[in-house]
Amino acid sequence: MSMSSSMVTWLTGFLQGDSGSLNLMSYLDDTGFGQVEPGNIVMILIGLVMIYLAIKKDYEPLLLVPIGFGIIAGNIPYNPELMPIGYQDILGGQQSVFGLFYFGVKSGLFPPLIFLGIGAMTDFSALLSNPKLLLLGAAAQIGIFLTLLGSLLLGFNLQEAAAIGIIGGADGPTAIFVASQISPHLLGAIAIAAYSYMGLVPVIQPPIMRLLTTDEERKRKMKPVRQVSQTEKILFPIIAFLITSFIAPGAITLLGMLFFGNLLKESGVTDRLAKDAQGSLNNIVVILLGFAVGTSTQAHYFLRWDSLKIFALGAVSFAIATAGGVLFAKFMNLFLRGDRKINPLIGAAGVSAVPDSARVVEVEGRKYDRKNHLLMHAMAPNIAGVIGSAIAAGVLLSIVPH
Amino acid sequence: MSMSSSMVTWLTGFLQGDSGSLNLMSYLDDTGFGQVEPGNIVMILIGLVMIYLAIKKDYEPLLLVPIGFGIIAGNIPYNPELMPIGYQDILGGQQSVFGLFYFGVKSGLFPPLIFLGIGAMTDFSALLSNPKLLLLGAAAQIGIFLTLLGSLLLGFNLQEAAAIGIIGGADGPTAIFVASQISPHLLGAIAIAAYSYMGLVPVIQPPIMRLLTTDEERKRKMKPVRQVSQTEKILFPIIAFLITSFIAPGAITLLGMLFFGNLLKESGVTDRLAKDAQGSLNNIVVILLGFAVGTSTQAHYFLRWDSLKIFALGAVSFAIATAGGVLFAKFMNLFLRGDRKINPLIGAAGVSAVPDSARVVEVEGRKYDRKNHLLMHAMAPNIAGVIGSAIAAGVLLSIVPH
Amino acid sequence: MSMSSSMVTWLTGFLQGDSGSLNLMSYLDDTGFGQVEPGNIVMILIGLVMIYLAIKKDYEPLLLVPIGFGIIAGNIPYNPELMPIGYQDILGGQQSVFGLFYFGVKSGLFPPLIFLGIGAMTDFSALLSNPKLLLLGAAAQIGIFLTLLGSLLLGFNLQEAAAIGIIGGADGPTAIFVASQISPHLLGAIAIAAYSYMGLVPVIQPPIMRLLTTDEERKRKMKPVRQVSQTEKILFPIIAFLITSFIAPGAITLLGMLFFGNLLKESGVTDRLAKDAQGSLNNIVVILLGFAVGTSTQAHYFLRWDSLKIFALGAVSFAIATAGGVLFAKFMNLFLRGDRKINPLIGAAGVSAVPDSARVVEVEGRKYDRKNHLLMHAMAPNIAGVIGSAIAAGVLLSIVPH
Amino acid sequence: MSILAGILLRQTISSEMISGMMKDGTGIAVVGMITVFAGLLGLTFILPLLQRWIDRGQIRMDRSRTADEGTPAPVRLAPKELAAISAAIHAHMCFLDQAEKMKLTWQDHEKPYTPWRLAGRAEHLQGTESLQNRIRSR
Amino acid sequence: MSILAGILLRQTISSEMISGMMKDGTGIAVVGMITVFAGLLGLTFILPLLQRWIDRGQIRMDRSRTADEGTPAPVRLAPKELAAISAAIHAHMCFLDQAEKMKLTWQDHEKPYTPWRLAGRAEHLQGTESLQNRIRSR
Amino acid sequence: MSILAGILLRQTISSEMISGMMKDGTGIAVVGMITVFAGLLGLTFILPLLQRWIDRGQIRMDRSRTADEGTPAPVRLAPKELAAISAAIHAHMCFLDQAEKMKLTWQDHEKPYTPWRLAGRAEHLQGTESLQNRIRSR
Ligand code: NA
Ligand code: NA
Ligand code: NA
Repeated sequence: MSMSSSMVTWLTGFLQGDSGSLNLMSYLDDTGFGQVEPGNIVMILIGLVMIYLAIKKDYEPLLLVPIGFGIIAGNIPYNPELMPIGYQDILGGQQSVFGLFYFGVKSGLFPPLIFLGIGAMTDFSALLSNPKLLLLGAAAQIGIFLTLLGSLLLGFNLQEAAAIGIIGGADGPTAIFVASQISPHLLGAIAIAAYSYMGLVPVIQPPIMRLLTTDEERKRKMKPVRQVSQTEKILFPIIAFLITSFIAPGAITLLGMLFFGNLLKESGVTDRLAKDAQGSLNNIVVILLGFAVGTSTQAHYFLRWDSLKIFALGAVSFAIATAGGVLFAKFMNLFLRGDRKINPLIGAAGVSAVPDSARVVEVEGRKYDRKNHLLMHAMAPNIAGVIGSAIAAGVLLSIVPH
Repeated sequence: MSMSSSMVTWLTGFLQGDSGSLNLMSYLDDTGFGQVEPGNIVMILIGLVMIYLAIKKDYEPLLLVPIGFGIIAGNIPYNPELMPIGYQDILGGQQSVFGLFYFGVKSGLFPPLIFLGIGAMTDFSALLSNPKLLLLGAAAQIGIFLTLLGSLLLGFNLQEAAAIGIIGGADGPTAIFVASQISPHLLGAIAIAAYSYMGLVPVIQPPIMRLLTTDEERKRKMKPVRQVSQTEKILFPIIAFLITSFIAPGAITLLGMLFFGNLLKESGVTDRLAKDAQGSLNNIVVILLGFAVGTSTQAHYFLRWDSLKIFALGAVSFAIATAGGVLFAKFMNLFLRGDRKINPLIGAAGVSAVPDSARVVEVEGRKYDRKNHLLMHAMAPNIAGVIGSAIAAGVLLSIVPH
Repeated sequence: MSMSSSMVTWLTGFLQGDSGSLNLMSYLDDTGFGQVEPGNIVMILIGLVMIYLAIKKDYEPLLLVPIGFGIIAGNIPYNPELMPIGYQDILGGQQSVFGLFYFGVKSGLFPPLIFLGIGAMTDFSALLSNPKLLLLGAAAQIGIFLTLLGSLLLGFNLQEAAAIGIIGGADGPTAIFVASQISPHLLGAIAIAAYSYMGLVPVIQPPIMRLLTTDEERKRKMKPVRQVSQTEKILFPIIAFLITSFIAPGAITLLGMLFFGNLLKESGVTDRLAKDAQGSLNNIVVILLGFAVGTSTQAHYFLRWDSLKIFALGAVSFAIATAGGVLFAKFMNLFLRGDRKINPLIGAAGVSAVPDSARVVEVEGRKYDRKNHLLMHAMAPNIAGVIGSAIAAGVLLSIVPH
Repeated sequence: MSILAGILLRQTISSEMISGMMKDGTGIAVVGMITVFAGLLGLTFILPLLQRWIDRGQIRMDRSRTADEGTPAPVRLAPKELAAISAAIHAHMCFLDQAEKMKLTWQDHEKPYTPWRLAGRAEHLQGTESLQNRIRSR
Repeated sequence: MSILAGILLRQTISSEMISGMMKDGTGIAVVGMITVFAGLLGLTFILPLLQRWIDRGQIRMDRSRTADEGTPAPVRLAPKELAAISAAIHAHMCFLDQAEKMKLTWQDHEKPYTPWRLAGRAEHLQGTESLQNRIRSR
Repeated sequence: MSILAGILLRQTISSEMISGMMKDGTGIAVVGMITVFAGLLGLTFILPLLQRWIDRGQIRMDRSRTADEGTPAPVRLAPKELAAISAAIHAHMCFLDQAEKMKLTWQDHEKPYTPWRLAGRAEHLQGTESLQNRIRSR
């Protein structure tokens, strides 16, 4: 009896918060309800929008679902003095699990593994069939360097500007890799910007493509691509790696993994390895990379003026890159005759974003001639864009001091 | 000739052990035969029993085979001054491979990855169909907190007691996660206890279920579950994550991965990721986690009075949790009418141990009415039990200083 | 106008190299063209040859393609002061990605994971069916110890000699594991040597086999192997692990994983785990291990006199091991009667190189009697060779101070 | 087991209980159980709202689908039927694959049947080179 | 977007441009674009040489295969045909499997059908235990 | 190769051999070979015992299974037979799947066929959602 009455006394005190350090009110202070800040709510809403776009609109769902959920998980409020949860938390020597995931991003480990997977799933035939289209992938990289200049004008330093510029390469892993090496503090914003715009390719590119081409150009049909022998496909990754990496050693890591993956695919004797390079390993890395990038958008690190600038620059960058590819196609046409002329729409695929921008070209082309299939032609500049961005990344990594 | 005779002389000395530091006898001292202690034999036998139960009785083989073999591998005697083999050995800066595996346990990395897999393989329909059954999963968590109190009485400190209590959550990964954060020195014993009792669910639960229910209650049929729309399934992981993690931020890591996995499964656009989240990644982590937990039972760290206490508390804890679930179902029935009344057997599934305890309910129910299928109804409290344990873990991680 | 003329002035200076630190010439110095050394070219050619042998001749392509491409990637010249690219580069605290891959090699993590995969894909029936063939796998290990002595004579110290000796075990992962523990500075050369000779088994072994056997012996047919029960297959990995690891505790890590993998395969209740142990996990590790070993052959670390010596010793070592197996088979025949006599060709399979050396035996046997299938008989010494090398590795790890 | 539990309970119901560490322990237990119940109660109340909200949207589009259809009876197809269905699905999916592959690679894999390509050939014939393998993203 | 671009461009075309950090930036941009073009131009010139070199080898062996065959028309097989072909390939591959397994394990998996083997059995019946699973190497 | 081996052997058989580092080396070699043989000899002796022990148990249950059956001849089934068998097994396993899925999810996946679900649909139709995917544990 005395037990139960003293129990009641204690419980009353406990709930009112005067029973010492431990009580319901003090616990509530440490929950999300006590710790929440407006920034968290903003970021959670952004995460929800990303998930909505991914599921309803099918914008790059393999990226936006993990990133979107990661943004939510990274912005649930908590008291960082009690537990290591956020991606930068270390408490009593114990690193948070999100921090362990993020290590794969920060160390630059994940992007080359993704490139391995891309290599193991990409058919380079289109490019082998019509090598001159490679130049469209080169031209589109002007987006990277103009954005770099723009970033300098907006007050970023050289390292930051270089990392921001790479967003214009339209290549998530490349952007993450470069940022992790020379501007780790901007990594979150750059990664989110790069991936967001990759998802928004079907929105950003078409108006620019229409603006810069004539109706006749858009209807132009191209010569069918030729059959490519298996020997060419096997030799290509080796030769291409030697040439590009000698020219831009900073790209050894990215291009090495890309062409290594492609050799595994084409060699015909390592299918077992190619299958998991583009399957399990790729999926695991995509899950962890996307989620980790998402969690790195914790409001009090992420919601800054700089992040907004990076988003603006990213959009400009994509636009310039698209224009660069289209205009260069028109420039090349000055030197080409008859059925060798290029449909300048495929220049837009010179940004990377494989294969989304090539699909945009296909869709756009068929708006003007329902029987004009440009997809396979667009795959050549598209893949060249990946290689081109990696070379540009290599140049930046060797020139910009870090 | 002189060579062969001197060879003989040398060999004789060598075998007798007087040829310097290096000889057969000194080597024998460093083998298992020279280093063995009774504790090793005891642990190896325990490992063998676990493997037997797993293979012959099919008790959670995916856990008990790796753990059992890990126990054997961790208890083969060796001389730790010669080579880093055991999970805590570091020699000349080189960590043992078992230590590298164990890093995934100690750092808390593996449990969230397992939760990702569980999320990606679990259908939450049962729970969406009849949300009030969620409360049974809440009630069963009383096992955690009573065990915490019991552990304090048996002389453990607050951190230790909290970690031990989680065994009552019937959830291996949660128990490992909490122990790794606040009582790493008890991790081995807690992990083994949690997983052992998960394996023994078909032995522990039935008597308690029978003791606390009447014959009429056990035969009660429940209303069939309703059809759940895909939109509900997609929204559920997001909403559930927001609610539960705001209330218990300490559970962000575990619940975040659980619901992230489930979103990958249900979104319909990320099947590729869901497949490997619940496939390759899960299997790899299960292999390494189980084996690493096993190797952490090296006799001279593991065979202590504390380990026995933990095992005793674990059994009590499971019993209380089961009782808590069953009794709360009976309590809820006081407020429910007609065909909405709950068969209290499914309360026992409020412990986690997905889906074993739900299966036990099914088997038990059919002993009394062969046509009464309770499995789908039991899945609701069963999954709620996982969520409930994770919330409880979150509370402990934020309240208990560490 | 003034802008464009000053631009021209600047560009001229820029290209001529007098516009400050940043210009095209200085960039060219940092490319592969500026940094290349003869050693790089030699190594790249070696890599190309390996890829050719793998693809055209089907010599162990799962190893030689990754290693070959890794050699190329590791020998593309670059300026190590600008970016961390090579496997040993660390710049500003940031480790190169190739260095992160290489961690799996250097720490000894990858080889046991490969053994897990081998265990999960190997059927030990042949060995269970005719246990005395195990001794052939023991005899072939003489190659290890004679090579150790040879290495001492050639001036290597005890640690180095022990690591080099293991090449004679014909077992890539074992060689890497031992080298990583006691002679990390020779790891690259040892790994390349071990894997190269594993690929060259069809070239090295046949002449030795022919030299040491008579025509009659080569035509000898062996008794068909018996049916093995599943219970035997389940008990075997457990018992074999206990015996071998008690005798050679230094082999706990390797043999533990090998037999663990086999238990997963045979238990019948963990197929899900076995599938990924020998599938995804194995493929991922094979890709990273092979590539990392390749990148560790950077010319200025690799092209030394020691590497050549190691290659010479490796060849001798393989030859001795082959001879040891064949001769011991003939020795055993002195004690065996009638149809129990062994075809000494299968002794050559006592080196590991599963299942290539067993295939060589099959091919060789059928040259003399087209109806004599030795493959299944050769699998027994072949697998015993893996176990034997691991035991030898265990002995070396415990005896040789490190 | 139950004896130990008894001991624990008896010890728990002592006047010493609400003091020192046990006080903390009890506090934790109470906060813990309240939080667990709060979390799951929250879900219990929100899930029906969620369902109703979705159903409302559904009703506009399709009035017939909101009915509680109960647990569907396990459809027991004859093996023959299953075989037929799976063959049809297989054919259908292969066709989708073909279409999709056309877009991205414009040709099926044509590999020479030299001996050294055996491994590769096997994988290719067996591999389900399906939609999931298409390059969607990095 | 284009407004911002305009601002950037206008700012870029100022006399201040070729000085300080912008000078570095422009240098980087020029070197960068030159390198990107150099790399891809290199490929553009070498790939046709590669093709010609391979074709020359091919011609010696087979004069008919070097012709430019153009994009093959997507072959639209009837589902029936696809089913028949896939069944045939499956049978063929199973046969290869069988042959390969014979070599390495000398017997098919024969597993007792006790209840506790259900999980194992399922995997084995379904598993594509194919050539790719053979032990080739470590 | 054999010349180098010869040199090594000749050098090895010198009176210097049993001294210094070579002495250690020889010791290691002897201990090593003894250990390797001990380990594999141990297995050689225990495995037959194991077999006998298991057979004894088996004999009680089934006298006919212990006979030495020799290497089974590779069963060469006609492709037709293989196709029939694999279809039957597939149908059987699909049925098991269905049964198992019923237990855990009480309904098959029913997914709307909106365009944005194409990827998901493909995976689901093709995925072998088999017993191995059931949730057994963590
Ligand atoms: Na690009
Ligand atoms: Na629970
Ligand atoms: Na060997």
